[in-house]
Amino acid sequence: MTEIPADNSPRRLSNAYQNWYRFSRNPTAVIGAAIVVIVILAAILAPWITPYPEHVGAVVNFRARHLPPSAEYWFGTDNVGRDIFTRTIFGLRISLLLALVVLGTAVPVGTVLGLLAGYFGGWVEIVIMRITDIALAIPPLVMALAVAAVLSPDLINSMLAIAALWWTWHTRLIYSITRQIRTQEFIEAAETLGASKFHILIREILPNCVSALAVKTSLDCGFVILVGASLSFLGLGIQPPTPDLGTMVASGSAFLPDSWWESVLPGCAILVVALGFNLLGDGLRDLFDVQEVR
Amino acid sequence: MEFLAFLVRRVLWSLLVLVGLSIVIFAIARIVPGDPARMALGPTATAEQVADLRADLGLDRPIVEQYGRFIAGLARGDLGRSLLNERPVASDIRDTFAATFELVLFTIMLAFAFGVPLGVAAARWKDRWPDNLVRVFAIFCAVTPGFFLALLLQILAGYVLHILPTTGRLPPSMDFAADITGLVTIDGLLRGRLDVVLEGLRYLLLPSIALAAATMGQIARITRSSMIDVASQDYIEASRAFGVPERVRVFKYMLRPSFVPPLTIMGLEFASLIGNAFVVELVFAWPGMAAYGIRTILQKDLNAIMGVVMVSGVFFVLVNLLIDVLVGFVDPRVRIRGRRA
Amino acid sequence: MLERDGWLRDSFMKWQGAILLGLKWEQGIISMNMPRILAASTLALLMTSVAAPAMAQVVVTMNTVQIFGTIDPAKISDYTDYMAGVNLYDGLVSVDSSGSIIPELAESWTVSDDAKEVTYKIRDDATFADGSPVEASDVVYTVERLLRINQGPANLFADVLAPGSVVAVDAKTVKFTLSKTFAPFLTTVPAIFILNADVVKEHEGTDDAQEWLANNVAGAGAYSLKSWDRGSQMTITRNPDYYKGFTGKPIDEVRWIITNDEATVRSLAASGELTMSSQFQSPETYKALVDMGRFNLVTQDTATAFYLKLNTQIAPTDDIHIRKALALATDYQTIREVILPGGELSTPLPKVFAEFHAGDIPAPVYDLEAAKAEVALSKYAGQPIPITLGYVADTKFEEEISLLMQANLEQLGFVVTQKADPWNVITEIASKPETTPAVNQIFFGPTYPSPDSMFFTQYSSKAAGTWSSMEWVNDPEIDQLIEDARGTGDVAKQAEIYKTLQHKLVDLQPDVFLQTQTVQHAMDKCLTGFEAVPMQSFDYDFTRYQWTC
Amino acid sequence: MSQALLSVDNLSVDFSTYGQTHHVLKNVSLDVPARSQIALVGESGSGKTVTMKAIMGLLRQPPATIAGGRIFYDGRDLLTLPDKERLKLRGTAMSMVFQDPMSSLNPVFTIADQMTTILKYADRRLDRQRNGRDRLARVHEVLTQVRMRDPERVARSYPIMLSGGMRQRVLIAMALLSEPKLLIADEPGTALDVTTQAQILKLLKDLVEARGLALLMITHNLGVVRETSSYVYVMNKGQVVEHRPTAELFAAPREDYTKALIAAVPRLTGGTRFGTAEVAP
Repeated sequence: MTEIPADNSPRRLSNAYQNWYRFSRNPTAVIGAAIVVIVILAAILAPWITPYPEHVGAVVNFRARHLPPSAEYWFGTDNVGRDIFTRTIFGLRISLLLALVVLGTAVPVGTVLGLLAGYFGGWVEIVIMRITDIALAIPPLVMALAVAAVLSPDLINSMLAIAALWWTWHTRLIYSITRQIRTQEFIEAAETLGASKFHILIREILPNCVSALAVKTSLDCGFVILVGASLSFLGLGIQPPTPDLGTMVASGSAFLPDSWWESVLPGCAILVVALGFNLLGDGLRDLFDVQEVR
Repeated sequence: MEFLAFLVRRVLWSLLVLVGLSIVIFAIARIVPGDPARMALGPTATAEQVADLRADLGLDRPIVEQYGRFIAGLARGDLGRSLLNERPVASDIRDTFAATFELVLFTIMLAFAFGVPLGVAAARWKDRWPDNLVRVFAIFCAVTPGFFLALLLQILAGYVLHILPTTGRLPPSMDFAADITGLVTIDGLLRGRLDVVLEGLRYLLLPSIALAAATMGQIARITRSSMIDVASQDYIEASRAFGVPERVRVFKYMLRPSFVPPLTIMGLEFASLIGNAFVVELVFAWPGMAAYGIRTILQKDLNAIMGVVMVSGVFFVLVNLLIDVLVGFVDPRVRIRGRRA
Repeated sequence: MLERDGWLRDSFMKWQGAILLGLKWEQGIISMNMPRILAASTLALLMTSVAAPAMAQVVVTMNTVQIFGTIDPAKISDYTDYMAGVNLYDGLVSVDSSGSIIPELAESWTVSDDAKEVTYKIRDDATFADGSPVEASDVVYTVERLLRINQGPANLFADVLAPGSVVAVDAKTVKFTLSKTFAPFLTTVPAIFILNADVVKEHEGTDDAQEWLANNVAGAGAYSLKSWDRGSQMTITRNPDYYKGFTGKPIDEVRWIITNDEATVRSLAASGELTMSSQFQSPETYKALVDMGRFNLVTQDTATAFYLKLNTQIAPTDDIHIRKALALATDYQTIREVILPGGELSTPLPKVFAEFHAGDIPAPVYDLEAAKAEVALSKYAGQPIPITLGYVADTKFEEEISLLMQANLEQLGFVVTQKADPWNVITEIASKPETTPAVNQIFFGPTYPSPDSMFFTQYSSKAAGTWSSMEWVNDPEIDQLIEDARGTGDVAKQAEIYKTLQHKLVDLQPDVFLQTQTVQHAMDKCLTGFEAVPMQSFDYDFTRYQWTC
Repeated sequence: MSQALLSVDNLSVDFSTYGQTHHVLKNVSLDVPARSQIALVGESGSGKTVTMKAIMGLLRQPPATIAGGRIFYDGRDLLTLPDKERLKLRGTAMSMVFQDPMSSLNPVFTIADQMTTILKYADRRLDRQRNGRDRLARVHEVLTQVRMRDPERVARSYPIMLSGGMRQRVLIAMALLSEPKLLIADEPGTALDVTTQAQILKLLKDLVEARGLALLMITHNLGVVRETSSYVYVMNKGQVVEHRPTAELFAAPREDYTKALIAAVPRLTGGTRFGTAEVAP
């Protein structure tokens, strides 16, 4: 099939405008998007916007240890006298990186398998969907722990382990959408016209999954970050002195309740990031009216 | 009868999942770099001792035979011996599983006991302030990391208010062995020890709240949307036209069909609930399987790790089977058609 | 299941409206009063503890940071295992706080002139917990079983005892014949916990009763096992018929709660459950406990030394100048005063071994300029020097020390990698020089009250490949000196050799000698009796404790 | 006018959504005399469903408000009646036959459960004493009246186990449970195939005639009107545009709208000429 030119573009433009308009009138989405944008910018610009960028490294100042939040140290200091605000902002980097790596692996893999299972059915469907059933039975956190334990306890292994289970959710999602679309008339029409299976999958079905994928991915960002934080809380995070939010909560918890800021404030940072992605996902769901994604 | 067929299919299906799970776990266990036998014996062991242990563990056999032994062991409930303390893994897990089971059971009860009414209230006063409150509450529940909530609860209830115990399952000074079912509260009841039951509940409260929050938030959300969905159904309007009071409509005609989605979600989310239990048990020093799992994982106790993951998977599968039965019980469409709507 | 409405979409818009409307709650669907009252009263009930604090018995609850691995006397090896072992079992002899050997089941012993034969005379009234008498045959059985299983304390006797070398002279006399002169032998005997042979044989099975003794006790100890939940607790109770009897107000029951979580320890203390803390709490926790008013902070110097073990086989610590630079770049004072309280350590041997300690060696100093000069002398001078600092994961003070070291070393041109590993991983990487990090924070205390324990285990090439010898010294001269000291029964001569050894080791600088460990326990003001003992965890023998209230 | 069993007098209903007010019903008047069969016809959006809901007291207020008019049943103005009194009428003296047999029955309860529940609360409202066994007997009785062959089995069934026609008959039975005087039927059978629909309509007509009930048939289908009613009201855009005896209306429709409706009726091929008719928001 040849493309139908020109006619599309003005409609697309107005679509984009319409979407933007609806988006901007949706407070959930706007707040979520604002949080996400601020978090990402803060992580990227961390060296320039934090008061003590050198505190991500091995800086010890035992005279300034366990200081409560003040104008000088917004989030207080930790057990070796480093600025927790600086370390929290830098800690966002690891969280975002984790989400990027996990979803960067899980989403493409999950999407492709979901498309295949949904479109071809038969043995392909049985094999793929049965594997997802198996993967669903393993808690991602436990899997990550186990893999990290048998390999070596570091963040990369944990990420891979999470990614190895996470794709199943995307597969299930894309599978159910594909199944619905497969029987619709425009697919039948394309098939009748002799379009290749590849064409149908990529040009006809995939675009119909995009909005659901966007919603799911946004929601998942939040949850992957939570799982990652749990892992580093359990001691499978990145090696010190590199700041990592989950690790900060864990090490700060030894000084509870007196130095509450050492664990509570980084913990709030995790919460805010997860909240941002969740609100954004919820907002997008309203916007696209995607019902398939919980 | 269709339902029976449905259940039989689900059971067979679950078995297949378990076989797949065992293969995954076995594969993970065999990609370990280094020699499990060497790891178990420590650096001072001689090559001869290592070879002995390898033979003992069957590590020198072909991989398929090793898997066969693993499965045969599983079927007998034998998960091998801990590489570190040589105790049978199965008995260690049995000892600790009861505590986890009690925690999870209580957590699910909490999640439903609060999630469903919250969802009902939100749907009943849709778009009014109770609804908004529930929705904000639910999203915070969903995005608060389990370990963080656990810590916050520990500070608040344990240190600031001094009202609830923050660690363990029972006061150390309390002499009580939960040796009937392994569940402190149930055994307390069976033995007529009301003090034990009350203490058990006090100790359960904080960990289960920390663990329940995320699930409860989900349940409230799903209950709300499914109640709203059901409320717009013709049959609810019909029952209204026939003069059935609102109380009956909400709590009977709407709630029951609305119950299926939260149950289904519970099943799907159960894996992440177990995952969270690992963190929560650690924070509250809850002597459960999850805490045991963390310990063995950090110590690279291979057999124990495999056992813990396997048992988690089996737990997941069993809970989902149970949920299938419950869904069939709640929704005759499933029972009659023999499949989920 | 399908969440189709914008479930937060309107909440923010409507929020304001709801507040303006005065938050009017529509008429309830059902009467809320009854459930609410029920819920409130249930909650109130849950908030009040029903645990009765009053107890006629003296119960000591102590937290410990590691799980008990095993209670089989032929397998116990670490500090925590011995904590249980020393209470559940008795040996022929024991050790006091000065490191002297004191009688336990044996009332006396004689040593032959060549120090190769030791004969113990067992007390007439010595009985096992089941009331049966302790006899020489029990000792023979215990040692034979220990050598057969060849784990745990067996390594202490590997070269000196063979099957058949222990014989019962009569019912109450037992003779050990050593295959060679081994001066520290007498100090290793407390590690042999005597088994009730008759009972054990009943459960021998095919595995020398290993399975049975993993969960059961058959000894002569003052306490017996009451309950043991591997992951969380162990409880032991006093045997009223203990053959040595008790004086004063003894401890009736000891409960160990296993947790390494500071918050847990504090909440246990706050709720009145805790009697005695472990020795591994953070300064903040000790302070919090003391502030509660019920606890004393009991501080004692020990024979345990805290080292930075430097791997002498890999770059850059294979260079003596780098090792000297590391020693000079260590801020001993900050570590001792801020991070971890401790005593001065100037040689590999703590001052507790007074007769053997080389007092002429000055304490190490912190001098970054001198350190720079040493780096300049090394073969790695003039380039960034990568170095790995290893420590035990989740140990707050070790992480702090490691960060402090990194901050100082980066000023000297080192490129530092931190490596936090769980303890069992450390034991694994310590088995090869290539996997051993350049710098390792390690505590080492004598496993028997003899300087030999410090030198042989850490520096002899015969003991290479364990976490206690991560220096990989492998120096024939040092090996020889250690053997010489073992081979002589003459204490003055031993002291001479040990002092020479210390000088050599300080010159070689295979370690940064950080400090001696000061143990601290927060102890209930009513509990007395803790005296540090230079052997394993013999200081938690609860027969030595008293309740004074 | 006051002789009629049901009499709607100048009823106006407004809907307000998003700050805008729509006049959905404008001065609607209609009479349903006892034992008569009246039809209210109009396409979707014409206001016939709102009229029906207003009569049954099912309008949700807000968003709806009754802007004016009165509704008399048996001489009493329903709109001024206390809630409790009105509830006594709903589902008992005046009852409804629902349109969609597939969605108007609760899928997770048995027919008997749903019907006895309705009966239980009807009894309670009317202070009737009846125990569970008697209620079930009544359910069986009504099911027999709607010509169910095996009423016990039907009662035990879940809706999913019954065919569309059977479910529609169950819906009729539900309406008859408390022996109403007025039956309002909302396009019964439209969701079924033509043959079944014809059977249902026949059944309904027979029942109404046999028991001397008044029937208000609400429909968009003039074919149904012709079959079931003697007098017809035509609604368009919230107003009654024409009302006459059925035979007269078919013989000589006055309004263009009615003509269009009639022209649209018996097209077997589907599709109507009527697709352009305006639809109220």
